[in-house]
Formats: sequence, C-alpha cells, structure tokens
Amino acid sequence: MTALPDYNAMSDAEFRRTARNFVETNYPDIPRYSLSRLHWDEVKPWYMVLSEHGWICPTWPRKHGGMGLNAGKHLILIEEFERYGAARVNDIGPVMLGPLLLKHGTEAQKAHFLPRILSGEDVWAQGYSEPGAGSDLAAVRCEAVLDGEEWVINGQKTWCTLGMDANWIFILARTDETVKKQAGISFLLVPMDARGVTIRNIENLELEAEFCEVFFDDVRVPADHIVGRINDGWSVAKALLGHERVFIGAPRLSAAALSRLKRIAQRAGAWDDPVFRDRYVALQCDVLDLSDLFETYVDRLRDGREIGADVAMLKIFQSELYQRISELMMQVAEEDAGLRHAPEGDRQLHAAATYLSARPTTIFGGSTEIMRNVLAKAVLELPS
Amino acid sequence: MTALPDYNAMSDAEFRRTARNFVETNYPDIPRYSLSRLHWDEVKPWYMVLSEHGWICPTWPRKHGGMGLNAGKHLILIEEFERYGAARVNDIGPVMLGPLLLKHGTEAQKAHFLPRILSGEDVWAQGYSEPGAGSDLAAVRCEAVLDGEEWVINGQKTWCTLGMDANWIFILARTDETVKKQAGISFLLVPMDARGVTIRNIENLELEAEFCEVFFDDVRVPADHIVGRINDGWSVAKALLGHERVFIGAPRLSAAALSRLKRIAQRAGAWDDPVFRDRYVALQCDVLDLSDLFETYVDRLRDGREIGADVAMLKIFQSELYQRISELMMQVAEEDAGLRHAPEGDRQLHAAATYLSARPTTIFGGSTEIMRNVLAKAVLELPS
Amino acid sequence: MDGSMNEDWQENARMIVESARAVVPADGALDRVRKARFDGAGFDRAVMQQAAELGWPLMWIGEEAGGLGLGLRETCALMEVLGRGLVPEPVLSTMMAGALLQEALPETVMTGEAVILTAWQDVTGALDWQGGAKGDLLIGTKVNLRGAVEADLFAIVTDAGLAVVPRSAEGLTIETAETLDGGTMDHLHMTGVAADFLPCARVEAVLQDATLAHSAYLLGLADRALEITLDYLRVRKQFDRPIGSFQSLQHRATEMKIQLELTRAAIAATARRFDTGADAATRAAGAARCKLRAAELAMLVAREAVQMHGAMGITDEADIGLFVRKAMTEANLFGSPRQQRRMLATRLVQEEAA
Amino acid sequence: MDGSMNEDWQENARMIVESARAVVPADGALDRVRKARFDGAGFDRAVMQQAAELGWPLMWIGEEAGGLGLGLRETCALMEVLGRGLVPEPVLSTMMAGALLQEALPETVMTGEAVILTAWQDVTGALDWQGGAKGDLLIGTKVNLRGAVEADLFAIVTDAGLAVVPRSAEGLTIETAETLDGGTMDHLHMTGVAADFLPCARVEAVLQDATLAHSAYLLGLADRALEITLDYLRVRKQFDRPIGSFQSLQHRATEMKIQLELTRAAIAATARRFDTGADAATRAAGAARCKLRAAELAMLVAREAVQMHGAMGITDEADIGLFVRKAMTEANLFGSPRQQRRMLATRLVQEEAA
Repeated sequence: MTALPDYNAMSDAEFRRTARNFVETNYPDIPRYSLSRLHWDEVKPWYMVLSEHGWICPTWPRKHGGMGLNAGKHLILIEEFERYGAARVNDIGPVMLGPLLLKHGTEAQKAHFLPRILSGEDVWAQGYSEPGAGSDLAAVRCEAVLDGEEWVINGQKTWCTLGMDANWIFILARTDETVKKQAGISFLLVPMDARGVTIRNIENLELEAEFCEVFFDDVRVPADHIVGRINDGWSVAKALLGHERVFIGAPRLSAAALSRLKRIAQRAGAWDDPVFRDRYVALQCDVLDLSDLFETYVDRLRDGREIGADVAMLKIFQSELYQRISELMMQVAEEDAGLRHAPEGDRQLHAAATYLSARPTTIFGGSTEIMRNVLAKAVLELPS
Repeated sequence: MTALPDYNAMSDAEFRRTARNFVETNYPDIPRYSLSRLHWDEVKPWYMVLSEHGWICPTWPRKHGGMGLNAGKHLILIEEFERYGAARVNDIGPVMLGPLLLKHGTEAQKAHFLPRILSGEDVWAQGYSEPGAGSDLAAVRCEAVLDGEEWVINGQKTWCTLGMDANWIFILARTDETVKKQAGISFLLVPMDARGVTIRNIENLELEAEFCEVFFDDVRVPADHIVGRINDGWSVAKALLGHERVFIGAPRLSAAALSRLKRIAQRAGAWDDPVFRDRYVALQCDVLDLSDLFETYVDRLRDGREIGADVAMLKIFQSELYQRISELMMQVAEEDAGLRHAPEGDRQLHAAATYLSARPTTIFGGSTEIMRNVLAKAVLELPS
Repeated sequence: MDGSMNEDWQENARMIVESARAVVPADGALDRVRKARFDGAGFDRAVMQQAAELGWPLMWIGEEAGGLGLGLRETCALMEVLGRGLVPEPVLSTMMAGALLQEALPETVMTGEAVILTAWQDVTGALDWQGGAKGDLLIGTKVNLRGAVEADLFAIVTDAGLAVVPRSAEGLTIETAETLDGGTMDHLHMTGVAADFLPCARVEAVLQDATLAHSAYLLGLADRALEITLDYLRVRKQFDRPIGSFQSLQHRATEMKIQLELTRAAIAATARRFDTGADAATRAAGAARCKLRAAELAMLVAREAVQMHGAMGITDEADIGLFVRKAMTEANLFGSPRQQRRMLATRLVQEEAA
Repeated sequence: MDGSMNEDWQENARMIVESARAVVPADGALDRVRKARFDGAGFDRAVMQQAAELGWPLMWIGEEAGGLGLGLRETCALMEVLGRGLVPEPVLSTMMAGALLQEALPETVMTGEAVILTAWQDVTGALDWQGGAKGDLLIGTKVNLRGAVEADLFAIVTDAGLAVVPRSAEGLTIETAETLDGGTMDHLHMTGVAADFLPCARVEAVLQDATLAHSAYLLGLADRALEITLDYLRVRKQFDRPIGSFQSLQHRATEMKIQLELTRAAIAATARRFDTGADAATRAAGAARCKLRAAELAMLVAREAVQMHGAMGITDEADIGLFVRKAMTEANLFGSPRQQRRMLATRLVQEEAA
C-alpha cells in the first residue's frame, strides 16, 4: 500500500471524482443495492479491496492507517458509494471500536487491535443490548468478575448485528452491583472463540439471520481486555459517534425508495392516477425538505460546529418518511404486495422488501419513541 | 296542557312522524341549523313552546312532568329535531339538574325546583370547572363554610356555558379541606342574583360570549341548598348521565358537516377533483362506520344493557372526525377560508365556522387526551 | 327482523365458531400455522378435510340444494375466528365455489376428498372477472389464487358462465409465486381448456359476500394481533416500568382499538343488511366500506405491533411477525383500499349523474 | 458563494431584523395587534409610515434604481419576524409593488405618505394573474387583496402590463369582507379604468419571491405559536403535574418542532437558491414546496396549540387565538397546499413529457 494523497486538500468536486472512480474501478463482483445486509462471506472481497487501498477506515487519522477524512469529504465518500449501490461492509470495527480505542484505549490495545481491523483479520460485533432491556442500554445484567488476572463473564447479549460473522465482540458488563446502574459498568473485549461463548442466530422478518444472541458462560478473558477504567464503561460507550449521528438521518434511503415507488406505481398503472400523484408529490417534498434540513447539519459538521441533541429530528423524520414511502408502495403494489420475492426478479419492484427493511429503522439506533422523549426534554425543555 | 299519550307504546315510525310533525308545526321564527349556541333571549320562544306541550324534559318520568321517553324514542326525538335544525335550548336544567335532583334531591327540592325548570322560570348554569383545573374536576378550590343556617361561598367557577343567561347555578364547593380531594366536596344550589355573585363573560374564538366566569364573594345561601349529603358532592356530580354519554358520539354533527363540505367543494370547483373525491369518500366511510358503531350503543340502550367506559370511543372518534372534515373544508375553501362571515350569506358555505365550532368538541366534556387515558386503562387494561 | 330470527343466527354463529375450534386452537397457539409455511402451497389438506366435514363448503349453498344456507353474519363470525388463528387454508375460496355452483358443487368437495378454488380475477389491481372464455373454451388468465398449486379443482368464473375444471386439465398451466405468509399466489393460464359452462347470475353478489367475509378475516387477524401487542405492553418493562404505562403508546393503542371497533361494527351491520335484503347499491357500497376499513386496520395494527414490540417485532420467532406477514399478504385481496376508494368515488359520480 | 458574500447577507438580515423591532415588540406583546382588529382594514397607517421610513418598500428595488436591492434571505428574515409578531400591515404587498415597478414606484409610497397594494390574482383558488386589461382599460376583477379599503394606490398586474391607479379611480369599486384576523379580504372590480400600462416581465418571478416570503411569515407565526404553547405546557398543571410532562403531548410537540425545522431549512435553502441564480423550474418548485410546508405547518400548530391550551385555547382573550385566526386567514394565500400539490403534480407530468 502506497502513501495516500491528502484528500482533504482536494476540492469537493475532485474528491467526488476520485471516490466515484474508486468504487467503479474496484467494486468486486458482489451484489449492489442490496436492501438487506450482506454476510462476511459475501462482502469480504469488498472489505479486502478497501483494506488494500487504505480506504477501509475513512475517518481514522492517517497515522493510524485511516484516510483522515473530514466530515465533508467523508459525506462525499458515503454519497458516492451509495450512489453506486456498494454493499455495506461489516463496519463495527472501523466505525465503532476503532474511534473508541483511539480515544480510550491503551497504546498496547491500539497497537494490537487497530491493524487487525484495517487488515480485515478481526471482524467485530457489538454487545450492548440485552434481552428485556431494549433501549435502556444501562440496564446491563451480564456480569464480569475479576478473578486474579482474568475477567469471568456470565450473561447474555442480543441483537448483535451480523454477530455470527465476527471473531471479536465488545460488551458492556456489570462490574459493580452496588452502585447506580450507569456507574457499575465496564467495557470489555471478548474473542468469540473463547470457551463458554455460544451463538444463536435470530431470523428477522425477512427470514434472514441478520442478528444473533451471544451467551457467556464462565467466559474468561485477560484482565487487560478492558477499555477505559473499571466501572467507567458507560462513559466509554457513550462517547460521541460524531457525524454518524448526522448521517443516519441522510435522505438517501428515502430518495432511493421514492424512485422505487415510482417504478412500482408505473408497473401497477397507478403513476397516472391523480390521487397517487398527489401523495407522491407530498412525499417528494418530504424528501427534498429533509435534504435541506440534512444539509444544515452537514454544514455544521463542515464548519466544525457542535451537533446537539436536536440532530435526533433527522433520524426520526427520515425513518418515518422511509416507512411512509414503503407503506404507499404496499398500497399501489395491489395483490403483489404479498409476494415473498421480487416480481419479475427485479428487486426495485419489490414493495414488501422495502416495507420490511424500513421497520427496524424506527426501532434500532434509538427508537423513535426514545428519541422523541429526548427531543422533548433536551430541545423543547419540557418537564419530566 | 293536556295529558300526553304513551309515546313508548307507539311504533318507532309513528313516534318519528309525531316528532317530525311537532317540530315542523311548532318551531318558532328563530334561527335553524345554527353552529353556535343561541342565547336565552333568542331561544326562549322554542323553550316555551316545548314547555307548553310538555316536551321540554323528554327523559323525565311522566309523573314529574316529563315525556318519560325510553332511550330509543329519545334518540328519535333528537334525530328529528336535529334534522329540522331546531336550536338547542338552555338545557342544563332539563338534562343535568333535573335527573340529578330526581336521584339525589329531597322531596322539597323536587317540589320546588322541577316545576320551575319545566315552566322555564328557572334557567340553570353548571359550575363545575375552575380556573387552572381543566379536566381535573375534583381539584375544587371554591369553598363553602356552614355559618349557622347558611353556607358562605367564596371562590370562582369558569367555562359556565351560557351562564350569563341563567338565574341559578349549581356548583361543586369544597366543604372539607382535610380529606382526599374527592371526599370533601359538596353540591350546592346558588341563585345568580345572590349578593356577592358576579359574572364575567368569556368570548370564544368565534368572538361570541358563549361562556362566563362566575365569582363568589361571601355569597350566602340557606343550608338546605345542598343536594345529597355534606362532603358527598363528588358522587352526586358523577352520577351517570345515562344516554347523554352515548348521544355525544352521534354521527349527526359529522354527517351534517360532510354535506356542508360537499357544498363548499362544489362552490370552490373541487368537487370534480379526483384527489378531493378520494379524501371525501374516506371521510364518508368514516361517518358511515361511526354510524354503525353508534347504533350498537343505541341497541344496548334500547335493550337496557349497561354502557361501559368503552363508550368514550364514540366521542373521541366523532369529535376528531368532525375536526378532520372541518380541516378539509378549510383546505378546499381556498382564500375564502379566512372569511369572518359566511360567503354569499350562506352559513353552509362558511368553512371557518365549522372549523372553529369543531375545536371545543375535543376539549370539553372530557378532553380527547383524558378519554384516551381512561380507555387505555379501563378498556385496554394497560398499566398505570 | 324479529327476535326469533335474531336468535337463530346468533345460535348458528355460536355453533359454527364452536366447530372452528377443531381448526383453531382455543389458546391461540400458532405452531401448526408456523409449520405449514413455505411447504408447497402452505396449507394442510387434512384441515381442508376437517372443514368439509364441518360443512363449511356448504355454508352458502341453499338448504333446498342440500347446503347450510347460512348468511353473512354466521360467515363473518367464522371468518373472524379463522383470521384470529391465521388459518392458511382456502376456506373462503371453497365457500365461494359452493355459492356459485350450488347443487352442482362436486360431491368430492363436499366429502373433503377434493379441494376446489374459485378463479375469478382477470388482472391484478382490478376487480374485473368477466374474462377467460372464448366460445366454448377457457382462454385467458385468472390471477391471484392462493394455493392453486395444491388444489384439485377450479371453479372458473367468466361472462360465459361457470366452468369446473381439474388442475390436470389440458391447456391449463399454473404460474406460482411464494407469498410472505408462507403460501403461494398463483395465476392460471388457460390456452383453450375444454369446459362446460354453467349459467350463473350470482357472481357480483358472491364477490360482495366474499369481500365482506374476507374483511372479517382481516378483522380477526387485527383483533388477535392487537391482543398480543397489548399483552406485550403489559408485561414488557423498560426503564423499570411496563412500556404499556407510557402515555404515548397508550394513546396509539386506543386508536387501534377505536379502528378495530369501527371495523367490527361496520362488518356486523353490513352483514345484517346483506342477510336482510339490501339492494345492489347498498351491498356494493357496504362491502367496499368494510374492506377498506378492515385492510387499513390490518396494516395499521401490523405497523404499530412491530413498533411496539421493538426489536422482538422484527424477528421471525415472535408470533406477531406471522400476523404482520399475513396482513401484508392479504390486505389487498378483493380490492385494495385504493381500489375501494376509487370504486366509491366512481359511484359518487354515478349517483350524481343518475 | 464565498465567505464574504455569506457574511454580507447575514449582516443585512441582522440589520433588517433589528430595524423591525420598531414594529414588533421584542417581548412579543400583541396589544397593538389586538387593538387594530376589526377596525377598518385592520392595519395601522402609522406603522406603514414606519415601514417606509425603514425602507421596506424598497427592499426588492435594485440599488441602481434607488432601492435596497436585497435578496430573499434578507426578506425571509424580515418576514419571519413580522410573522412572529402577527404584524397585520400589508408590507409584502408593498414590496411586491416595488419589485414590479422598480424606479416607477411612486415617490409618495417611498416616503410613506401613500400605501400601495399589489393586485394580481384573477380568481380565488387559482394563481392566474393575466386578466384585468382590455385594450387600454382595466376591465375585470382582481381578488383577495388584504386591506384594500384603506390603501391609496394599487399596482395592478395584467398581461398588458402594470398599471398604477388610485383607490378613487373612476370605474374602480371595492368589494370588502371581514377576515378572521380582524382585517379585510377585498376584491377590486374594474369596469373600464383608464390606465397607463408599464411593461413588466418579472411578474412570475415576483410572485415566486412573494410566495417564498409569505411562507417565511407563516413560519414565524408558527414558531411563535409553538413557543407560546411550549411555555403553556411547562407551566400549566393538571392532576398536580405540568401537562408538558405527559408523554403523548411531548411526542406531539416534537412532531411540530420537526415540521418547523423542515420548514425553516426549506425556506433558508430555497432563499439561498433564489439569491444565487436558480433556474425557472427550480424557483417554481422551490416556492411551491416552501409554501406547501409552511401552510401545513401553520395549520398543524394552530390545531395542536388550541388543543394543548384546552379551554383557554378557544377563548379570544388568550393570545394563541390570534395566531390561530391569522393562520386560518393567511395559510391559503399565494396558493393553498392543494394548489401547490396540484401544481407540483402537473410539473411532474410535464417533466416526463419533456
């Protein structure tokens, strides 16, 4: 791998050309525009291409093997990859653990784990959620006890996205039962092949195994597999995800769904129906107005300004808009709404695929209900 | 006044003809189809006609001067009066106080007050609400202290509908500060011309004085002006309103609004617009389905079965439907939506009048929010 | 309608619902339904056999023709129970065949030996049924049959009359596609199938009856899905409180309940009107209105049920998902909400012109 | 757009908003607005005088023609403040006259001596403006002017050009009707008014500018109404708790906030596009989209504000009622949401044909 150019010094247009050229040139022979997540065995070629070119961790500093992109350039990269329909890789290492280790990890941890993420040797899973806890992430019951030089872990994690593909998982574990629930949590790193770790896949509504549960039964890991201080795992985990919080509200998902809606309506003969048109233009305005709102946040990122709790508005509106578009699809698809597979083998025409893929967007990453609670209190200053 | 026939013995069709004939023959030269309440000076002729014919208190027993109608016949009477557009009289005496005295009043109270309601000599106002209490009717601060043979009343009531027309008011007053809030309330009768009573009109959004506030400043009434026992006023006031709870959810208000919506749309050239048609038929279905649901409750009344907390569904849906119809009116009225008075002098064409008259329906008589809370707990058995 | 008739239908409905317990477990267990998914046509012939033994194919055959001669009130009571249990068997399609064929319904169907399906719809997204016949041959397409790949016979509706043909008939091919609920949605392609055509004047009426009955199925589906969701809201805790205590979820739950009761009332009243001699316009509008609300109800409850179940809601292992996938599959049958509103709007125009 | 231009408009906008304090009290008091209601045309000529002194009629007149030459970003900043204060004066109509007439704007308007209104709309419920001229006479009707009964001059838009006529012009009569906000909605009937017609190619552009500016007024109105409602939710108690702590109201409040911020972002972005050279299609679609959302926002906030204020919300004495009545009066001006959606749907068809 040769040294990367200074992408931030490029003009936006130049970097956009670079990114577009990169994906068009290097994207391997794997699916594009997939509505569901690809598994490691499918998506690995793309991960490895990105890895080989030094493009796998766009936001990491260059000295740690990243591209060092600023927010504006990172957005362009995402836009160009999405425009091409490039699959999303197993990115918990690049997106979550990496930045977290850079902030809270020891030098030894950084030296050991970061290169293995960059190379694709380690694929990480996230172990935050537990059964019965839902959006209440601090309700951690999985416990870890220090026994000499080892943590002994017992408990369960769930909703680990593509966890069955991972060889490592980071978890929140309770290390002090006696204090307030946020105060007794630690952040631990666990190899998936450790003795006592078992995995059970969870099929989603699309009948795909996108998630898994992970069980820990007297699992032992060395004492230094902790990130941050003991009992300080909550603040480690809550470390800002930076512009990820903005990008999750990007209008692309809805814009792409809108163009599929048009095709479904055309196929069903609804495109010329004035009643359908009226609803379509209303949704189109929603997408365009969301784009304008999204851009105000991107501008803030570009200017290096703070992103506040109000950014939740983007995710709430985007995810609900995506769902509303998918619901109109189901209506215009008529009897074909019930088909399990795409009509005419064309994924773009498959209303149910969009409908189902839109469901988790208002549940994961902070449910709409939780985010509205936060907005009401933190932004509207309404009382508890 | 001659003795009334036994209306309950008539067939429904026969009674319907009787009621229709009655209103067509006897309705005086006063406004019909008024969206706002008429004041006593306008509506009195109709009250007096009803009084003279013994029709002013349809649900009271015949021996007390009522028509003794059962629920089914009462509904027909209401339907025929509404069909004709007959104005609603000041009916707090006939509808609320009368039945309440019949249940809880002393013989002396019945003998004194009931004939004066029947004759129109007394016009009653209701004094339940207080400023700052809203739907929490038990939050009574207006107090009454027994001083020898008299109650001394101090405090304030508000949202007294047409209270400025009344010569009597019944109120809930706090008579024991030391107990749980529902337990220390008494039900008192107060003449409006008592020394220390003052009235302030409240203009509504239609700029009409439909409500008033009533202030009590050392107002003295005889000790026997209490209904029920001391400190038992809450249960007196909570006495079931019987089929009033059903009728408040009747589809007529929405059905009438729908026909006005059609006329407004025709005038605005929207009637032939497929987009408008689509919304119109959806609302029409709402009205028809509400009618079918309403009839199931009327059937229960006819059969003498109990009406449960689930009846709140009728009022919630009816009031919100009425509002949704009014909101579509405002949209199709185009620039005329803002007119203060009816276009072409035709009240039917006045979108804003319906829009404004629809606002209180989700606020008074139990706000939609309160009723949904009740439904959630009492009917859906969701936890507190 | 006098009191005794009133009791008659209620007693009949009670008995039919009772008999449905043979097919729908009283405790709401869905193991059988779950197992039947994605296995051939997604239904169980043994259950169709039971249905025949219970006389369901005879539901809409007049007593004079040896049927049960029951009305829409009884039918809707049954369909609601089947919907609650997500019963995947094509009971309604069989009842339609009975209603259309009357005494001509094949004996094998009555005994449960054979499964017959009604093929009526000409194209997806419209309610036309007149196509399919040319001269004395069946030529054309009938679309959107559930489970045709495992049926034995088809009652094919055309403007030339009714034809009963076996699945093996020459010139008949089946194009099949899997559906979300684990069944199939099949099109019949007929390139000249020899057939006898029986005259039938009742097609519109039977389609209206079926539309209403299907609405009742969706009502039952939504009712049970709401029950399951309410149970979840009562039990499931977050931030140390049952999530059903959160006011925003409570208010949304009441909205589902109101829509449910509107649907129930509309179906009950419309079924009564059907049974007591409604005119053609009332029947058409009534069926459309019930189907419109029932379909929107099913999709509303599906959407909210997933959301209120949180992450559990998007797993296949939670039973609520079975209801969601069934609603997605069935909501648009017998005319989607769009179709129904369009039809009602067209009637509005016609009424004015008349 | 480089950084310095960026600062330029922001500085201009800041100054204009600052100057508006002369007309809109900083503390949000509405005494003046309340008093002006139902008194003649419902606005105050002294305030129009102030507006002239502040140069507002010159806002859209190029600097070369002696105007301020400001753009939509500055205008929207001003209009938002005017909307927050429910300012009833016809400032926008005056600005439109300036934009259309440029150096021909009468001196008396610049000094504030005379009030000029722009008369453009041919019929209620449509955005046509071409009518009104026959030969060299004004013949026809211009509808929906706010407060024409107390204006001095009218800038009348026709396809034959622009005419400026005094209210007293022979052949001109005014049909007036009171509006809910305490002003008037007036139609001009012209039965042959002598006039000089000035050529004007900018009518569509000025109407788009005005539509966007009017959207900003509705945004300001909604923003302040939401603030007032949130204040009420924080303070008002029921069952011993502030009602703003009830989750169902909280969630509905967040929906208003989201719609508000969408409107704000759309208007800001569209104004920037207008100021930096958008093409005709972008301008038309942008103005329509902003107007659509702003009008729906204003009506959403009006509806929810009344409900959340409970009984207080339906009294005239509570200030929130002033916002509701203003929203009802103004939401459909410059094209109702229905009109805007229809226009956007038509453009969709045209784009495809092209």
